[in-house]
Amino acid sequence: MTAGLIAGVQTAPPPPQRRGKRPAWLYAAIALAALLVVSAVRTLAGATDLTSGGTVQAALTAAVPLAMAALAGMWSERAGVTNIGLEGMMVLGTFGAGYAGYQWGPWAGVVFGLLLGVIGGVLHAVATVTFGVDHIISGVAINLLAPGAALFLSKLYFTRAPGGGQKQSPPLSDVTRITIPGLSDGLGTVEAKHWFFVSDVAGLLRGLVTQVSLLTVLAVLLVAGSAWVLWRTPFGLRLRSCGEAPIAAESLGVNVYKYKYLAVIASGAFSGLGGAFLAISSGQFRDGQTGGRGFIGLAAMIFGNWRPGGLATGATLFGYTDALALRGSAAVHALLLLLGIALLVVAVMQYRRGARVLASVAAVLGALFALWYFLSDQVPTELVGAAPYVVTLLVLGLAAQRLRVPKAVGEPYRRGQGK
Amino acid sequence: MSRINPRAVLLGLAAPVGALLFAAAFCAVVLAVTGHSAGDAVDAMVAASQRPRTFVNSINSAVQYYLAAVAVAIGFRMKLFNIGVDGQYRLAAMLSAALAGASFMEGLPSVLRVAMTIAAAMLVGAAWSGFAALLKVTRGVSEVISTIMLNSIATFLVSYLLNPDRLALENPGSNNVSTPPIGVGGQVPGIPVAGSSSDLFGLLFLAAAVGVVYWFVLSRTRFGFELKATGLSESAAVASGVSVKRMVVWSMLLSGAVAGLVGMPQLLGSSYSYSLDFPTGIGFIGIAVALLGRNNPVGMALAALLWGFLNNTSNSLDISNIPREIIGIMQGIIVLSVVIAYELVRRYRVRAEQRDVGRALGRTKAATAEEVSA
Amino acid sequence: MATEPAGGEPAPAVELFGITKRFPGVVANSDVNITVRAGTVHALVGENGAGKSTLMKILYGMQQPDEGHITVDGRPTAFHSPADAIRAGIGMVHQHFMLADNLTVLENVVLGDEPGGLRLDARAARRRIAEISDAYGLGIEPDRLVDELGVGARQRVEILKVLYRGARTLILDEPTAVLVPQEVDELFGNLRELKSEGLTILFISHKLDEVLSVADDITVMRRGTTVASVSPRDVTSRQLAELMVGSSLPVPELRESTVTDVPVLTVTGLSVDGDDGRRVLDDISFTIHAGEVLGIAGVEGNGQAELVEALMGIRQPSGGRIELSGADITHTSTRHRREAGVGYIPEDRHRQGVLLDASLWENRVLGHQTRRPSSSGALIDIRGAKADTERIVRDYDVRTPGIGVHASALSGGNQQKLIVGREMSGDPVLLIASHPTRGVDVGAQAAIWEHIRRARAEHLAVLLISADLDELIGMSDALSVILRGRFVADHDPATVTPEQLGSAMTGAEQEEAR
Amino acid sequence: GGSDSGSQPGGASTGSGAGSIKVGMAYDIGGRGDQSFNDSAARGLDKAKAEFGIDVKELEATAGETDAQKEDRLRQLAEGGYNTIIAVGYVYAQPLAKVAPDFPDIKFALVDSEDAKANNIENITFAEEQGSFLVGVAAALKSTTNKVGFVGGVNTPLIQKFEVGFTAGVKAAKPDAEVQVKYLTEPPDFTGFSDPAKGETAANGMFDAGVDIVYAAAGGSGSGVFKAAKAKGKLGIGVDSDQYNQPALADVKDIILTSMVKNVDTAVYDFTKAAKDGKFTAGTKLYDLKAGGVGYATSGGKIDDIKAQLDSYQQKITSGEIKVSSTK
Ligand SMILES: Nc1ncnc2c1ncn2[C@@H]1O[C@H](COP(=O)(O)OP(=O)(O)OP(=O)(O)O)[C@@H](O)[C@H]1O
Ligand SMILES: Nc1ncnc2c1ncn2[C@@H]1O[C@H](COP(=O)(O)OP(=O)(O)OP(=O)(O)O)[C@@H](O)[C@H]1O
Ligand SMILES: [Mg+2]
Ligand SMILES: [Mg+2]
Repeated sequence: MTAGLIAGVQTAPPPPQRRGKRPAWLYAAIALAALLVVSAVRTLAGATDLTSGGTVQAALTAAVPLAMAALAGMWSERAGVTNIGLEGMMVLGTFGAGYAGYQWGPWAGVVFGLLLGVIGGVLHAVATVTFGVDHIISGVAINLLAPGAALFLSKLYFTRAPGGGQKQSPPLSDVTRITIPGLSDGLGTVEAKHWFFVSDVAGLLRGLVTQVSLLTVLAVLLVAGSAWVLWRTPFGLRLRSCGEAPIAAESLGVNVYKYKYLAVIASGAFSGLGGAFLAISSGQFRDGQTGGRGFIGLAAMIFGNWRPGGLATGATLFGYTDALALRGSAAVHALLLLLGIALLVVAVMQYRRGARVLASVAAVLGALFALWYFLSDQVPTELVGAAPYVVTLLVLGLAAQRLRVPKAVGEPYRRGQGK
Repeated sequence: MSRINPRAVLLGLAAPVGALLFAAAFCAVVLAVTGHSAGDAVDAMVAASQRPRTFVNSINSAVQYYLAAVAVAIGFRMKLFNIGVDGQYRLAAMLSAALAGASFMEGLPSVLRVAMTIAAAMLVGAAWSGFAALLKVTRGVSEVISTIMLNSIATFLVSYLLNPDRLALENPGSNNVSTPPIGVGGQVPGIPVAGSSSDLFGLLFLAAAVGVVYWFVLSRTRFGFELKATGLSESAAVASGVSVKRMVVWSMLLSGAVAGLVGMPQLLGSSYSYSLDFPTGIGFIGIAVALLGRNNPVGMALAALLWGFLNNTSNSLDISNIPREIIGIMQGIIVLSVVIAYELVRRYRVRAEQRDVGRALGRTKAATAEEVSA
Repeated sequence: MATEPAGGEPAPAVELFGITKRFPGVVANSDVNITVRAGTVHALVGENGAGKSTLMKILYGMQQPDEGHITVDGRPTAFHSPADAIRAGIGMVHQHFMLADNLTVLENVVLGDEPGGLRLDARAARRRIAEISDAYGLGIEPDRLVDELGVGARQRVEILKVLYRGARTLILDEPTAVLVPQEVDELFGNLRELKSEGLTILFISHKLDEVLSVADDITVMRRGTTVASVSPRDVTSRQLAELMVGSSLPVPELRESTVTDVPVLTVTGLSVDGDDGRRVLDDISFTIHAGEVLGIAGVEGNGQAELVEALMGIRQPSGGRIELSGADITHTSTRHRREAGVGYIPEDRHRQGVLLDASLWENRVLGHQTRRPSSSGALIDIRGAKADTERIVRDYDVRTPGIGVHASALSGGNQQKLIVGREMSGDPVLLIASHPTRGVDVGAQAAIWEHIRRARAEHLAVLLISADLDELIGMSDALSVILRGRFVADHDPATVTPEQLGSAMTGAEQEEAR
Repeated sequence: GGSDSGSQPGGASTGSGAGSIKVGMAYDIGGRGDQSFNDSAARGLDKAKAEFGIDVKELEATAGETDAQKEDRLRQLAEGGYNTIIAVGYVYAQPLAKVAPDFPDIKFALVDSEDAKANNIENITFAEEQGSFLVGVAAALKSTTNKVGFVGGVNTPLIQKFEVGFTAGVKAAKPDAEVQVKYLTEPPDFTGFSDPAKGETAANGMFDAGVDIVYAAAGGSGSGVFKAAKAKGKLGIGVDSDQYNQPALADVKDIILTSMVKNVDTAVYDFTKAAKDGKFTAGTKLYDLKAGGVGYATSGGKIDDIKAQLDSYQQKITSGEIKVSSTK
């Protein structure tokens, strides 16, 4: 049962036939349709921030640590080890970045964050792979230990450092941010016209070419690189086989322990990186800085069906709602309408699939959100921040369909004990 | 079981004691390496343990941790991870505080007021965890993810409601926001302890009762059996006529209801209102305590006391110039090493049991060496 | 190519000397010596738990022997992992499929021995697989997901995996257990082909006639050691069996008929849809009377599992009606059916039959948690449950030091006896027995058959599903054959032969009739 | 710490015999080095220590703790012989109310709250709204877009005082100016005081919407606000201490227009001095503009040109001509 625990969908039937790869143009079409709807809502509600370059930029920045956490989760779970210790490993990463970053520059911070994450990964691997401890339990333990250790160390090292404190590092300098000069400004001009669709696309693009941190670039490369390594190399195949059928892998001479170790250590490294990115992009290590991003990353991974493209989408979605919520409540108000429309779309899709009950629930919720939009001027400030979490629950509850959990995830494995 | 097996008892103790010693040794090394005196730390903790106030505070903390641990353990028994105890108790405490402080409650008899407050908290807790249960059984959404989300949503909901325009009190000049204070009639009197300015929570007895009921239900009733069976093997449980969905719903609801109780000792025994500084994070402590106590009613009580004591020694450590953050490290190490120790002990026990079976059946060669093949 | 030492006989493909392997509480192999001639099919037979699989895992490097050593082609070797064995030209097809469902055939085949350097060269892999598949007529499509394949195809993928690694010695651990006779013939055809190419095959099976038909040499194991090495020309299957158990064989048979005219289970027009919406059971109707055993023959995966689940209330039927002693139970819960007197021996005891990490007496309560003597009211009656467990242990000869030990400490056969004892208690009116003697040794088998016979005499109705055709024919009062979710033929167990059943099970009979 | 006096945090210096006071300090969450409120208090303590050579002991609160634990902290100080105890933060109100009566000879100070009253408690409160009013005036006068922003760390009544004062100041100077308001988190999630990333995103949202000056009343998250301002060429306003001179903010000091200073250090120093000199007085001591408890910083010289106007507003407030409300 542990296997299904972390799985988004457990009791839902396995995905029907169509398991073949869906063509790229389909995804492109879906993205285009979504953009059209968003820009319609933007025009209707006058919430320019919905698609502004600034929002995209903020969403990207917010998405990067989440994507790293999700990637970390994917590496580990693809090899069969559930990792809810991501949060703790990220905390270690933030500390590592703070410690090295203020002394030797941001890139040293990145490396140190990664290394400290690795330590967390090693702990988790020792507990789960070598000692066969329940993966969730080990993860919980790491989530307890890591913040304690980070706090202890930060008091030790930062209290007397200039600009530091017991719970925060001295300021860290940022890595280079790149802007494509002519393009960025040109797009900005178009964006400012508020033309239907055109300005929205311009905003989107502007966000992608303005003030892009090298860390963001690195993150994108890591996501793509993970996809390549896991799906195109012998190493990746072996690693995935450990999450699907470790005993079969063992019987073909694959050293399952080794791959599980490597995967969990990689998971630690990615979490650490996520933490480091967070610390560096906010210019400081601070106690409690991760704020549950490890968990959200996990949700993004499930949302993304344990695949790099999917989890990047999930992370971006969270980053987007988070950015909107922080940037201003006018856009969040428009988000209500967007959510309403999305739910109605889900309702139609579920209805066509034959899921009547689900369709009606989605329809009712969709109508309620739309109604809320039309009957109010703004979302109460106290509730704005809840948007990413509500959206996650709605997505998992109403839309998630074909999730395919790595088959042996969460199961204890011992060499030579296969039946 | 009819006979008490000395080996079983010894093995049962070996894991937690070993883990504790290891954690203590580890922390001593950490302290020494970072230029602190481990001896001072021990002195400070010993001194703290002799102070009546620390004693009372430790027990009071333990009472809340215990309730949270029981809430977590109910789910754990069937491998259901209710990470949402934290959100459940905060929302429950907030809403029941609003109810208890409401003016119409003033006229009611004291027992009824307290009972209503507690019942409301349980209902709210159950309702909030019920969301996760519903999502799980109807949509297969992992309760780990949904309860994490619900924790965050609870935070926003509480701050939305804890507002003078809604459930909180208009209290100009104060920098705190709180629900209307609960009058004396709605409070639960504490138990005074000599030498301590604070009283033991009266709801200590509620926690004890919850522990007894937990023990009884799990080990003596059909529900408890089915819960355990589902945890051990969902497929076997289904084949035996257990409706796993119903078990999920019931255990989540019960877990949430107990989670609702977590804030009650503090609310009715000390704070008398829900305010910005109402203690948070007890749900997560509950997870650690449940792990440490192996879901066992007595084990969790001991673990809760340990946690309560550790968390109440930070002031003493601070006074002795020992960084109290060492407590966090210690707790993390304890949990990590205890789960590893339990696993090692379990493996040893399985092997020993199989050896017994083999011996009983005369299949073991007389003098086979103690081969340990793991 | 097996290397030829200077002059004379080719070196044996594999030799095992004095292999001993101990597990806690069990000596799986003790001082085993076997010589396997190159280019032959060498069969290994023995009771369940005799240590065959363990020995083969040692040869394949999955387990390390405590004592003894191995030579391959005359050279001493030490295998620390399957990788070493693969390098020495040894490949193994395991007793249970070792395939990752969510990976493609290609990925499953190349795993651990991938072509290409840093990057997996899928094109080269596809070419190799096609070559091997064509050379041995395996008919394998590399880009299918294993999930979508049937058992026969999976078996062939397993063999291809081994061939792909260039193995010269193949270990096949019970490869025929899940195959129908026709598929077995195909497999044997493949094996002979391989042999003619100079490959050596180590073959494990419980089906002695198969062994006699395909093997060149036979080694018999009992209680972890080799007790005989014989040539198939010199023994009959009866003699072989007696070598295995060291005594004469029990035979499944029902003596006089006890069938009454009281219907216990009446199923009419039952249909069930699978998880993916396909119809897996279509319009099934039958009746079982008190004192009657209805046997269901069929290749695994033709709807038996779904039928059992529908009868137990674990799966919702999409149409039809199920009546138990006249009462409609089509939509009642599993618990209600159990309370109404349905006993259930599941096909996979570890998944559905026992709680491995719970004590024997708790396992006694399982499935009976609402009934005496396990419980009274909402409470569990611990004393009653323990007393009744003692009774089962006594009556069903469950070998255990006590009822407090965990079920995981018992051997499979003893677990099965406990399950049978449990399901027989509380006077059931209907027993659904799915492979009741699978993986159980002959002694325990006989005991289980005897219990079923006795209960039948006391008017128990039994639905028996088994892959063992002898058991089916011997134990049933009536026989139905299930194929693709439909009942396609009824046979009289008194006259039918396993061959006839086999052809009905694979649909060959229908085609002939057409 | 801000003053970098080389003091040993948590360390007790050897009292050089001056007076007979030993000072115990109980910080709010964050403690010494939070670059904000607590640090300000620490500075006052450091100054007193340097001047009077007194014995001090510093303890701090943990996230999620109970009142009982806070009470224990105060009692441990009291029992440890610290006869002058400063509780930093309104969270100590209830605990102090229980402790103070048991130690009539000990002098307590409670910062930011009047919720606990006794004849051995001095309640130190600040007119944050007045200081915020002045920086609001500065923001309005300096804004070229007529849009200014307020980023609050956590949505608590205390931070709302800053917001209300700021808005009033802006409107007073430019009635048609717009004030955008954003709180980073909602209690009990107090990470809004320590999440610069959130501060940056929120500030960027405001700058993109045309705001050109943002007042960051967000503790440690303020650095994110300044970072955003720097990247966009806009301005920020600091809080609690003169953030222009904070080493942690050296990189972004050139965009800090001014800071609303809340002189917790002065208050702590005054209290300590009074206790030492035997001049302790119980009851509320309001540190407002008049008393020099709040004000604005001029470091960096960016508001030199409007200094006269600011002074006149300050004059009006101290004279009572302008009343700044502290609630919405
Ligand atoms: N990993 C293990 N740990 C402990 N005991 C084991 C292990 N593997 C096998 N055994 C025991 O060793 C003995 C031999 O088992 P093995 O699997 O070799 O039997 P087998 O002859 O293949 O039986 P079957 O015909 O049922 O496949 C059995 O008693 C088995 O339970
Ligand atoms: N994978 C395993 N790991 C640990 N112990 C095992 C394993 N497999 C079997 N055993 C142990 O080996 C012993 C024999 O089990 P097994 O079921 O293989 O016996 P068996 O000889 O086949 O008996 P039977 O004929 O009754 O099935 C039991 O004590 C069992 O617990
Ligand atoms: Mg067996
Ligand atoms: Mg075998």
